Amino acid sequence: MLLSVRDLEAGYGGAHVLRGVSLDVAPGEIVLLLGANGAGKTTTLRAISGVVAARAGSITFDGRLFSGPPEARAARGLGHVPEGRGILAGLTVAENLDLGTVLRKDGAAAVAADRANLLELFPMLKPRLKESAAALSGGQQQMLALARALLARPRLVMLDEPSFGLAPSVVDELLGLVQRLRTEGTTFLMVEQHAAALAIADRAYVLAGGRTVLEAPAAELAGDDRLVRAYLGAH
Amino acid sequence: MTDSTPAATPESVLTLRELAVSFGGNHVLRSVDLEVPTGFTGLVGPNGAGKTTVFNVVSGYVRAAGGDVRLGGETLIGVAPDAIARRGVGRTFQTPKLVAGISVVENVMLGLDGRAGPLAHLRAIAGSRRDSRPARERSLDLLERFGIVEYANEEASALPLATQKIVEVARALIASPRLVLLDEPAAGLGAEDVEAMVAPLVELAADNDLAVVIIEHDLALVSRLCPRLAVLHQGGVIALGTPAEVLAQPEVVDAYLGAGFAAVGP
Amino acid sequence: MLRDIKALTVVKALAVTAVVMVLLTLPSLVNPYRLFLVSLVAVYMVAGLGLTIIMGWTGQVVLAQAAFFGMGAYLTAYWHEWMPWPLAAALACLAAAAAGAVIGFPAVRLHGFYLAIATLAFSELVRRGFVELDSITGGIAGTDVEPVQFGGLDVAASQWYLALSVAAFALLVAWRIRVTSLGRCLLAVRDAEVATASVSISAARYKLVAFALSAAMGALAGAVYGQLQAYLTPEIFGVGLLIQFLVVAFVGGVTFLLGPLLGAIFVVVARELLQDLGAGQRLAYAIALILVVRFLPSGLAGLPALWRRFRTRRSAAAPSAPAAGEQPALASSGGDA
Amino acid sequence: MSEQVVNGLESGSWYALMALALVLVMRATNVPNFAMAEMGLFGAFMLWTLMDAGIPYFIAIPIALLCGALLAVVLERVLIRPLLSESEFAGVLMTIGIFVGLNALTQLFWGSQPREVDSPFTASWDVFGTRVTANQLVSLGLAIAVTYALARYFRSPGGVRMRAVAEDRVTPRLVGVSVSWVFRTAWAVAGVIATLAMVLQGQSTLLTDQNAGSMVLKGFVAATVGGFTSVWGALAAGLGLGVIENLAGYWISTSARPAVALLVVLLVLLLRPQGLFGTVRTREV
Amino acid sequence: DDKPAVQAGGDGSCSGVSQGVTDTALKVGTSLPLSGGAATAGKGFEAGLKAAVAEVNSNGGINGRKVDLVVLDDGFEAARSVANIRRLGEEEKVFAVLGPAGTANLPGSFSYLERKGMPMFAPVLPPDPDKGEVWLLGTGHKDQVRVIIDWLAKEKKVKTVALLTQDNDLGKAFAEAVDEQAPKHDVKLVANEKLEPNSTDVDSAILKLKAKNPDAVISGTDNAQTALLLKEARDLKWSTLIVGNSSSGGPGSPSTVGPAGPAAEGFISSAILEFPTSDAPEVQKYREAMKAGGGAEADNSFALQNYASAQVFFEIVKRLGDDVCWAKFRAEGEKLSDFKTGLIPPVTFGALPGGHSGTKGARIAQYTGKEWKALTEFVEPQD
Ligand SMILES: Nc1ncnc2c1ncn2[C@@H]1O[C@H](COP(=O)(O)OP(=O)(O)OP(=O)(O)O)[C@@H](O)[C@H]1O
Ligand SMILES: Nc1ncnc2c1ncn2[C@@H]1O[C@H](COP(=O)(O)OP(=O)(O)OP(=O)(O)O)[C@@H](O)[C@H]1O
Ligand SMILES: [Mg+2]
Ligand SMILES: [Mg+2]
Repeated sequence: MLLSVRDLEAGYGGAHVLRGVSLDVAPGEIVLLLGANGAGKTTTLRAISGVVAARAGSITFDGRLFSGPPEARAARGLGHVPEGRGILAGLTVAENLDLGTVLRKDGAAAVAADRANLLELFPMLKPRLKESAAALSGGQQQMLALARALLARPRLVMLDEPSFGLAPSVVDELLGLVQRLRTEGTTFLMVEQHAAALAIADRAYVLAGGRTVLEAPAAELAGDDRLVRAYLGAH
Repeated sequence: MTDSTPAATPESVLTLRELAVSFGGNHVLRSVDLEVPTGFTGLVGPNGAGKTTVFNVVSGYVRAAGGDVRLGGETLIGVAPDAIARRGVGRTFQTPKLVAGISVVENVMLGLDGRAGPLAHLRAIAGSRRDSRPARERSLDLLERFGIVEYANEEASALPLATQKIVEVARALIASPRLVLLDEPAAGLGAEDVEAMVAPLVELAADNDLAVVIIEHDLALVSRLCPRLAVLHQGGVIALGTPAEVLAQPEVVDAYLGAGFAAVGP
Repeated sequence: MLRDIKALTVVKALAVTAVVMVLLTLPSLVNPYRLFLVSLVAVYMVAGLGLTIIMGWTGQVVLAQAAFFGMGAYLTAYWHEWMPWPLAAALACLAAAAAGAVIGFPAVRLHGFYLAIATLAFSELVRRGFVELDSITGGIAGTDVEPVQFGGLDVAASQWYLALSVAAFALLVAWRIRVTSLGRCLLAVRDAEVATASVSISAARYKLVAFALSAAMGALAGAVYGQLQAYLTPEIFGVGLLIQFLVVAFVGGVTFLLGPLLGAIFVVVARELLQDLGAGQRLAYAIALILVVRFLPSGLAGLPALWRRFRTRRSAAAPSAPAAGEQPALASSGGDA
Repeated sequence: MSEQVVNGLESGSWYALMALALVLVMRATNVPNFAMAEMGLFGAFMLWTLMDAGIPYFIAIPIALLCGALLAVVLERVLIRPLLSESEFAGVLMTIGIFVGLNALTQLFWGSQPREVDSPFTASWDVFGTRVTANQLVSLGLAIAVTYALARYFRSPGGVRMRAVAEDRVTPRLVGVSVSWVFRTAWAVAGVIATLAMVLQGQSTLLTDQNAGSMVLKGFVAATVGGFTSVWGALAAGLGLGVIENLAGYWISTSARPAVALLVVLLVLLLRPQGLFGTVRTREV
Repeated sequence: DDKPAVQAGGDGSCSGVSQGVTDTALKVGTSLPLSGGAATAGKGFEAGLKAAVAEVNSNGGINGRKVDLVVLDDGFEAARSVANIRRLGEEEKVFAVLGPAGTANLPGSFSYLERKGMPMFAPVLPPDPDKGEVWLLGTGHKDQVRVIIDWLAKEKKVKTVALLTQDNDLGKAFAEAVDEQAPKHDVKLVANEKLEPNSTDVDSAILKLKAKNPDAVISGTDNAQTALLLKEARDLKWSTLIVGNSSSGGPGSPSTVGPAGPAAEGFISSAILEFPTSDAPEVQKYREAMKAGGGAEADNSFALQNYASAQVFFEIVKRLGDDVCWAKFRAEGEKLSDFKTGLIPPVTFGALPGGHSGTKGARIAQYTGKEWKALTEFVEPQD
């Protein structure tokens, strides 16, 4: 397993949100995390990346204990596109992208190539590179957040509702990209309510009340009308 | 349909005429013409088409470079945003903007507080409940209708995102506006949450002759909700009509839906 | 209000009665110096409440409270020559509120640190004004303040009842503001300024209201302070006093209604207790301040919440040791650009 | 009058340096550091102590700068960083606490006797009837050099990281930006710059425990007028402030001097809310 | 309690209210700036008092009463100074406040002292409020400057003077003195440039002074600013007479001449004390007391000043005999005449108005580059 979470508990101040989350992600998989509004999906991702402290349970990455500050976890190959995008409004679009290259050690040429590829994928960003990232529209910011995270070339990418605010055509392209990157060896853990996501995922976990209550192959879930209606937007 | 210049008809609540907006040299809206009658109107278009910008101009947050915005018969150009709200325009934001330090019900009450004049504030400070009691009751009522009354006394910042969005919709509705602008209200919501928000919205709109403009990338929802759909692209409305008509137009598919649309679309 | 009291448990009611009794009979319980200190607590609390309104609730970093405090002190002392003290104080508050609105008018366009520096500059300029206006203020040399004496009471007791009633009044007003529509509007300006216009709230107008309210509170405190101090010089109303007020407001917890009370107690009591340290007391005071901020970043009023969290965490952590390492949470809400 | 201008440029250089230190800390960690000058003063007093012990100026200077940096780094690590997830008010109050504490410590260690720093820059020249001293040239030169270096740095990847962290302390870490690195670097460099400012002031005048209070105020004024985001703006504002102060003393009255800095900042902000060289945030909704 | 003031008419009876005295102890207190902008002075004042108290106690106290000294720090802040005096009166219940400092801070306590009836002895150095409870020793800033001007006009034939002052009470006193005294000698004030207290930014003010080319510059600033004036004048090769007073010049001690270095040679200052370095027997006794009592270096004129004040205070208390109370203190104090300490000019008190300023004169001294030398005896300003 690339990522393995056992009985994870976490919360905010007095609010105990996660009460026992367990999940596994194998290398090269696309795993979906589903659950009702407020079930704790976002909190799970935050606990994995270290933004929220785990109060109990264990997280292992690559077979080793996963702990330390978020930057240390990022350095071990974790990418996280957070809920709310996390665009830095004080920086330009290009500078936001540059942040994604902090961990890249494979030379300027490789980085430049990746950058060009991602800009090809999100052409809207290209003419805006020198502008303040705050000026971007909601969907454009989402693209920027995705591009920035992918530019770091993480081994495991956690996407918190990547389709948020994206036009249908862009969602298509995004999901296509996820599939393509997976064939190149990248692993994905996605919180996503877009029905189309189920089509490209291998497995899915369902979260309820801060616990994992169900794990099943994605295809199986896709057939379960009740579940689809509960957790996925029809889109 | 693309270049029809709509005349102001009596039932049009909001009328945009040749609306233009630019930021620096970037002409985001070139000439937008749109009439919004009571009931639901959908506004879709690719990312960065200027949908949110249209809302920002109508609600006074962004200044138009040209053209006109009329609510009822009166122009909104040059009117301050809070005054526009007082004239009956409610709106939500693409990312919810609730007040973190107060409870959910108080957030909804806020929709009424701004209307209270200095005297009402003074009365309340002096201990009168004349205004606050009905305001609280109406707000709780509204939360009840949206099915989130159990959150009424929680701090707004601790709510899950979807609930925050619903609270914001309630806040936009509480002051009985004539026109409500909803910016991607369903994004990030699961099917059940969407239902919880939409059903009361439809009822309220019908009961109060409300005009609702809704920006939404969830086309199933838009198709279901809106008898009229406008597609914004390259600074203008490129298509206007029923969802079925509009979404079938090749230029809309090209600009907005993408090739894969057929595979997963409705 | 009556209803609220009814809702309290008997125990709470008794405790409140006891506290009120003690406050009312205080002059016969403690010596005049301690009475002076408690009066000082009341004065600092009122000035701090002004900061709670403008900074804690409205979120505007305004560093002009020392100036408004000084205006209250000087103007009340000056007008008191011609009219009863309460009227003089009320007029001084009005004048300070007007001054607050005047500086607020251009300042509502400023944000964050720019506002802080602009208002700090304003405050220091007002203090220089105190130096220049020597017909009212006595200039650099200073001016005596005519003591108010209520029939039959000595000066210290009179001052105490003055301070007590002003503090009670200010607290009551601040509480009513906080729980009513005006308070919600102010908080909205702080937490969601961009959204305010969409609900008909004019952020600029409410900032002005907050400026004026906060200035008036500062002036009210200053009016009583003049009585306690008995002699006013412009040097009193400098940056040092401002820092004092910031400590009052923030050590207590700047968003809490009772925060300024706790902060004022901290300032006065710490000063008193540290007095024995002689030349080391400034250092000790700084260390006390640093420790409070370090371990109670949201102020003394955050203690109960901290205690609750400590208890829940202990019970949560009890069954299995936290393997992922208990490191501080970075965010209470996600990164939201 | 030309001498007033030259003197103004000298004190303006110190203000500018202090402003740069403040801007650096602000841009990297979003903390308005009221203790900045006090930290620099500690370094300056270390210089005095070292020289008092017989160590030559040019050996003592790097040690003193290092001391200033070290102090800043330690205080940041121990007292500021734990408050990062708290409201920004906590950070402000903490720097005020540090300001008072350091001031008291300085007074306890070094007393409040003014001290003389024997700088080697004692030369002075007559340039077209105006006296120009070596101290003045050194001050101005260093201010410009530091500004140039910082301007370069802010555009480099490291600078981008700093600005990112100042704005949001969570998201940048998700892509691997080390907050500790950013904080340590920013505070260390700011400590050096602040020490430089206080040393330059001390060696041109006298070193007293009272030097820091007005320095930090002037630094903030310059940084604010400069717009907080622009280092060249901070330099221009610092120099301008020094010159305007002196000219106001010359033309109006020296008793007006203290008010001038305040009036300038008030007027500038009322006319241009984002400072002279600042930029406005583009989009809010 | 604010007891009705003892209407000390001076009949010498002890019927009124009093405090701080037992058969074996006399409690006195003071409030000093031990921290903040005037800490050097404050610590010096404290050391002088402590030495005097230790000395008197080691000799068995005053009439068998040991003196108990309470020192409070006010950080040179008016508000804390006021609070401290009240604390001394109500909480510590001292008999008298002895040698507190703060020209601008102390007047805030006068009305309290008056209500209470408690004496404040030898505060440094507020203007005389003419109140029965307040006793001044040490010639005020204003009279010192008047003496300086007399001397400059007579001995140095000075025709024009300029002032460099702080923008506060100190500076104000200097300006008033020049206004009063200069016309008497046909001396013209050609400039008065002001400095921010505590600021070391003095260059522009000095350039302005130099432009007016006065015969003498009188400095009403602090020690650091006066030292900077000396240094800058030397750098500018500007030879004019530079004069300070007991506060800005610190005559007898290195407060100003130390930091000014070689530039201090020839610096002139008025003095209201003997020099701490003098070998007069009383000063030697002072230095021994300082050594025994611990505290700051004995060459500190601040310490000497309060040590001297304490001698006068102890003398009055001694004359009270067994009955120590406020009413009698005032009566006895006002009888003190031509009392010589050898440290300050002879002390004479009398009835109000005016009688509570115990010394009047000042002397002029000069720094030779190595040490301070008195140029005149203690003289009073010309009326
Ligand atoms: N900053 C916070 N402080 C306190 N409670 C919080 C905070 N953020 C989230 N919560 C609570 O934690 C619970 C889980 O929230 P989380 O955001 O993880 O849910 P989610 O499954 O991602 O929901 P959504 O689909 O709405 O994004 C919710 O009940 C929410 O109220
Ligand atoms: N204040 C501004 N400054 C500069 N550019 C802006 C500003 N506001 C909007 N824009 C630009 O205008 C265009 C339209 O933005 P808008 O937010 O209206 O798009 P949108 O249709 O709502 O897109 P999305 O579906 O992604 O939210 C975008 O390219 C955006 O970058
Ligand atoms: Mg979520
Ligand atoms: Mg949008």
